[in-house]
Amino acid sequence: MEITERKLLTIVAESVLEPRLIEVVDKMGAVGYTITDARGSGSRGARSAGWTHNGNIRFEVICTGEIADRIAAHLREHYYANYAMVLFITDVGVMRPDKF
Amino acid sequence: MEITERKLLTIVAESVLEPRLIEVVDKMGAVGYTITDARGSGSRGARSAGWTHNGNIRFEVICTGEIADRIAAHLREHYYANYAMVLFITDVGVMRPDKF
Amino acid sequence: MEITERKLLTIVAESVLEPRLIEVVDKMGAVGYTITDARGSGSRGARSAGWTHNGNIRFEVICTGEIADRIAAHLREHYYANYAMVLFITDVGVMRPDKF
Amino acid sequence: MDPVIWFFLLGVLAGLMRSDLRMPKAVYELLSMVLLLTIGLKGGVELAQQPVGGLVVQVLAVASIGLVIPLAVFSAIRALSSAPRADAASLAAHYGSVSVATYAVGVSFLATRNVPVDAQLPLFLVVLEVPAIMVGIVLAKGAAARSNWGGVMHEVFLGKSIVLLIGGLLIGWLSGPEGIEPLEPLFFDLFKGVLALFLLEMGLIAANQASGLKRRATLVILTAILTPVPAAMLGIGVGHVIGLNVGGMTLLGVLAGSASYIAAPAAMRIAVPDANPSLSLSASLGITFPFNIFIGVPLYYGAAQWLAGAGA
Amino acid sequence: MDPVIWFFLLGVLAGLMRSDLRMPKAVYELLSMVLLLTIGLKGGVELAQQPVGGLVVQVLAVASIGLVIPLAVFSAIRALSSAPRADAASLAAHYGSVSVATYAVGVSFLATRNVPVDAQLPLFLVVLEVPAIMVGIVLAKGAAARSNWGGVMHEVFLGKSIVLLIGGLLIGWLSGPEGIEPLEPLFFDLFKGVLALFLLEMGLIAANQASGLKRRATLVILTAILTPVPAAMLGIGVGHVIGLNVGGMTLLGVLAGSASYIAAPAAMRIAVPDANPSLSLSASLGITFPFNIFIGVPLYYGAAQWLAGAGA
Amino acid sequence: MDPVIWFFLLGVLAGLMRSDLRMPKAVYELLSMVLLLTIGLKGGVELAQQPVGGLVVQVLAVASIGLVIPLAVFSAIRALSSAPRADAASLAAHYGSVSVATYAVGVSFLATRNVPVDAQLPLFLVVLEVPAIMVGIVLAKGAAARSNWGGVMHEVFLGKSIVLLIGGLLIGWLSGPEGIEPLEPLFFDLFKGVLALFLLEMGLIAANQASGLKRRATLVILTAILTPVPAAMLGIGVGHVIGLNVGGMTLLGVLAGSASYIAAPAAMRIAVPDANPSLSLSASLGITFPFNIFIGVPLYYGAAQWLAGAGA
Ligand SMILES: Nc1ncnc2c1ncn2[C@@H]1O[C@H](COP(=O)(O)O)[C@@H](O)[C@H]1O
Ligand SMILES: Nc1ncnc2c1ncn2[C@@H]1O[C@H](COP(=O)(O)O)[C@@H](O)[C@H]1O
Ligand SMILES: Nc1ncnc2c1ncn2[C@@H]1O[C@H](COP(=O)(O)O)[C@@H](O)[C@H]1O
Ligand code: NA
Ligand code: NA
Ligand code: NA
Repeated sequence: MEITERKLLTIVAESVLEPRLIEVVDKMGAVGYTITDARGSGSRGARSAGWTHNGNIRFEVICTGEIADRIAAHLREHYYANYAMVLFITDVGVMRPDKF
Repeated sequence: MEITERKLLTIVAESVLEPRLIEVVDKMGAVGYTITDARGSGSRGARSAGWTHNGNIRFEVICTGEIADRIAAHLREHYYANYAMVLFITDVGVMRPDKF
Repeated sequence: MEITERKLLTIVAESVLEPRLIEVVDKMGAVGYTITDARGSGSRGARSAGWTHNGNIRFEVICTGEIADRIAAHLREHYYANYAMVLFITDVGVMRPDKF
Repeated sequence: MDPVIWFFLLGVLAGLMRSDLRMPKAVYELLSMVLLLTIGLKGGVELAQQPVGGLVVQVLAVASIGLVIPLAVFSAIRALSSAPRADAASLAAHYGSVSVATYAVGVSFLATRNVPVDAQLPLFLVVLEVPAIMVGIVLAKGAAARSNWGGVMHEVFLGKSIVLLIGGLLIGWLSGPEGIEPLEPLFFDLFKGVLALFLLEMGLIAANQASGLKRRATLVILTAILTPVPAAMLGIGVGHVIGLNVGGMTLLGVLAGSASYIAAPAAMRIAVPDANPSLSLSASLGITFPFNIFIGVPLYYGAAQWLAGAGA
Repeated sequence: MDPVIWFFLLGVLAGLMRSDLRMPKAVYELLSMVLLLTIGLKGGVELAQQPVGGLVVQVLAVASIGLVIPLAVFSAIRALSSAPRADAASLAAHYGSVSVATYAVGVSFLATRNVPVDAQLPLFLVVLEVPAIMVGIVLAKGAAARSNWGGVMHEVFLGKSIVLLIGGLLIGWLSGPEGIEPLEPLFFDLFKGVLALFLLEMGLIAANQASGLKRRATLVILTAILTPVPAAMLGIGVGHVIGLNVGGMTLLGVLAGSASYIAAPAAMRIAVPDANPSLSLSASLGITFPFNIFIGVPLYYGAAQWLAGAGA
Repeated sequence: MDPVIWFFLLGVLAGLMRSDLRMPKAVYELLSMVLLLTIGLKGGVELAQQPVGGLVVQVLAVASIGLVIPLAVFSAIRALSSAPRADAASLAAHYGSVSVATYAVGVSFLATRNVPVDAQLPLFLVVLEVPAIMVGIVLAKGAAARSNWGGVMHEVFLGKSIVLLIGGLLIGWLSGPEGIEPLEPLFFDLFKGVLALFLLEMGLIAANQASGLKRRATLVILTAILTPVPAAMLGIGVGHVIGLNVGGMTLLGVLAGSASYIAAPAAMRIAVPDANPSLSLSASLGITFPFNIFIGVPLYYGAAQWLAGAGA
């Protein structure tokens, strides 16, 4: 089976950002995303999933390295200063490279 | 600590496929799986987690490269054409290689 | 964009361990974690998310390789024998290495 | 207008204006569980009080509605459009099966008007849920297809709605009116309130489905608008023949005219994966459901009254 | 004491002692949905029965409270502390907007004492929710800022609470008292029980917020304790001027003295991201909310009685 | 038969036939929260009305049941089987502690028969929950073990069920019958309906546990069947000695004969991790719980009647 390399960009951020992240990802040229609800803790303290506006989401995008860079740069510029957010990039293999 | 390489196969698919995926993974020789509920968007449009039959699941299997290939091939043949599904493979290190 | 390598340690374990894992990760020097609710199956049988004390959590920590090793060693020593638990390590790239 | 209908409208408006109003999945499931048990319990209690003779014949007659409608819908779509076999079969299954929410709105409509209803209607709801789904699968693949027939049947017969409806029927029947009394505050008194919340969510979903309607819009719209009335008339007619009262005829009409949006989609997705699921859902949820609760229910009631009067 | 208040205390204690008691998010959302619809429906039914004259003037007077309070809070904080502009503006928005849970406790308090309340109060609740949020945003950024004004307005006006309150008002108004009757078991009879469960969760959250209070604690505590009473007095005074009865004056005082913990935080997080969200939440949820339900509500009632007596 | 029991059977059947019927975790938690508060509130109101003398002595007597049962179960298992120390201790803790759902079924059973129950029973429920868990931990590890004793105690004493039961008791006691009245529609009128839904889920879980029973099946089955009756008789006897009425004796028997499936498993999992959790859960949920609600409750009632008659 032919496996092509792509990047998996994972963003953990406060859930209030969900619509913004969807917009950004779309604008930067990615064709899809996957979201799960999460809770956690980091430099901005603990964030529990229990209460409406206080949880995190775990936002994943499979895309080319170039798009991943663009999304990461945009988020760094616009969101890092004021929002709870963590971002990391993993190498993944996909079967339908044209899809991402 | 000794770390052995394995593959992490992640499948994002419509939640109605959950029992089928469990069957497939089992039949192909993997010994476990982990599922989280998810929502997302891709070539088949947006899928929200809210309503019963319309969400996604995020299905993970740690296994050998060989089993990962077998599962991926099976899914491609039987499900890609008609179902919302995305699949990617990551290299991971595990501590108990006999377990996977 | 400058990307630095870190380790992503993912632990899938029975949800009753959540407070213990938070303690361990904290004590070993990691500065954050992300948790999602999960279900799954492994050598200790199926674990469904439905019923209170019977689900799994998926616990992620981004940290240096050294801290990842320490956490993994601690968990192996104290939890592997008696608890449903799986642990794997992935290489990830992060943008703010001082954060992890 | 029955106030529960306003809740549906509220949901539709909130959905169309893209409000962040959303009902958690767990709440949706609680509400639907209570609705299904309520319908079952009520039917069971009534069956316990007034045993119905000739039930077997009635059940067979009702089941035949579930065979005739999907065959008719399938033939019509295939004759008049270029829709692929799988999509036509899936639409047929949806319209042959039934919608519990539409039924509940019908019950609420008749209760407001104090129209008595035959005890066996909840049973007919169960009877009508399944056959059309089987017909749809056969239409899509042929009866001999290598399809996982057992798995699909298991899914359909042991689906949540059948289990709760039959379970409620049996519990109501075994317990009788006095036995069920302590359960009434939850299952009977809250019925309309629960239905109102449920319809709010249905409105949100319907807005979503209707606005997602793009591919094959003509097919979807025509099927969704042209099917309910003739199907309901068939139901009312059969109800008349098997001797139902006006309320019973109305509800059998509602059942026949309604389209499934839970059991049928789930079964079709597995058994007929090449059918486009959003076609059937847009039709049944986005168009037929609102059509029925606003126009259908009063219309079918009028028709049942007329037929009962004409027959008298 | 109204027993629902004990549930709040139970939640606070459980939270402070770090019990594992937790309310699932879905349950919290169900309870808040029911509370909002209840308040709306009740108001709508009452408006249908006793149409209110001069409503436009009243609404304008009430809306002006939502402009005055945030301007006053902002000026005071900026004059007396070194808090950054964004934080002052955010606190101003929270205290100018309203808390539905505090309002519900006020309703429950008056109901226990059989004090009648003017029909238009739920409408005033809606009217007061939004303006202060806009004022807060303008204070933080200036009116001309390049901020995504449309998006924020959409979020505020189509937020869950506004949609359910207005929806409930309209449905209640359209259905009238008889129409709404079948919905009463869920929306009216369960009101206090639902409020009790809701306050249990509020207690858990408040304990969390209060114990999370670290940065700028003086600012937070002073704002949270000094704002409610004068704001409430303004509300009571305006209520007197526009001719409300004692119950109405009390509830308008409660609204003015309460601080938002749903609409304002969500809007500020997006529109004024450099404000520290935990400052405003600790103040409104951790301090002002308990202050109001224990001390504020009876105090405002007393003041309204006194003012009504003095005016007579 | 009490109709709520049918819901348990429905759940068991649906589970065994592998239906897709499932109750969301959030709904399960809502139902259990309401049940716990209902039991607490009811007890508190009754204690407020008829203060109970000699409560301290009664509490000590009841607590001693929670010490005797686990010691007896542990000794018997160790003497008669080869089960490891940890598993025996865990089973002992489960059977010494109590099941709220079984208690609720007992309450429902007695209510149907209009049998009065002493006011202090909900208090005894709280009293019996904890001691056996501590005994189990000591049996497994010795009292001096380096175990995280503080953490476990915190978890047990501040677990959800204790907090809600005690909270309910206090609120009921502080508010008294009139104060609690507005809460009755939710907490008292819906009791049986809530219990019915809860038992439906219990049935689904029990089916799962029973069918998961593989390892050490003989030990599990024998413990699960042989423990309840003698334990219940001890409870009934103690109830007689401390002067409870027939209803009180019955419920103390139900408590003693029931096995924990929430507090004990959670505590054991942390404090005695080498015990196999599925042994105790299969026994308590899969076998003892159904045994008690079908056979135990009526049997214990009969025994209490007989003893009360014999003593008279
Ligand atoms: N080291 C970490 N490993 C895993 N997740 C993290 C880490 N640090 C932060 N997070 C997640 O990212 C969210 C925001 O982080 P922060 O902006 O540091 O508060 C947290 O609530 C966690 O869910
Ligand atoms: N590029 C992507 N990155 C992350 N998740 C994706 C991506 N594309 C699709 N998905 C997920 O996979 C599901 C099915 O994708 P599709 O079959 O393309 O509709 C979507 O609903 C998303 O949850
Ligand atoms: N091969 C695997 N791939 C993915 N997840 C696994 C695997 N094995 C176990 N798990 C997860 O880890 C949990 C505990 O595993 P175990 O201790 O093997 O029962 C399971 O319930 C699964 O959620
Ligand atoms: Na139909
Ligand atoms: Na205010
Ligand atoms: Na016991």
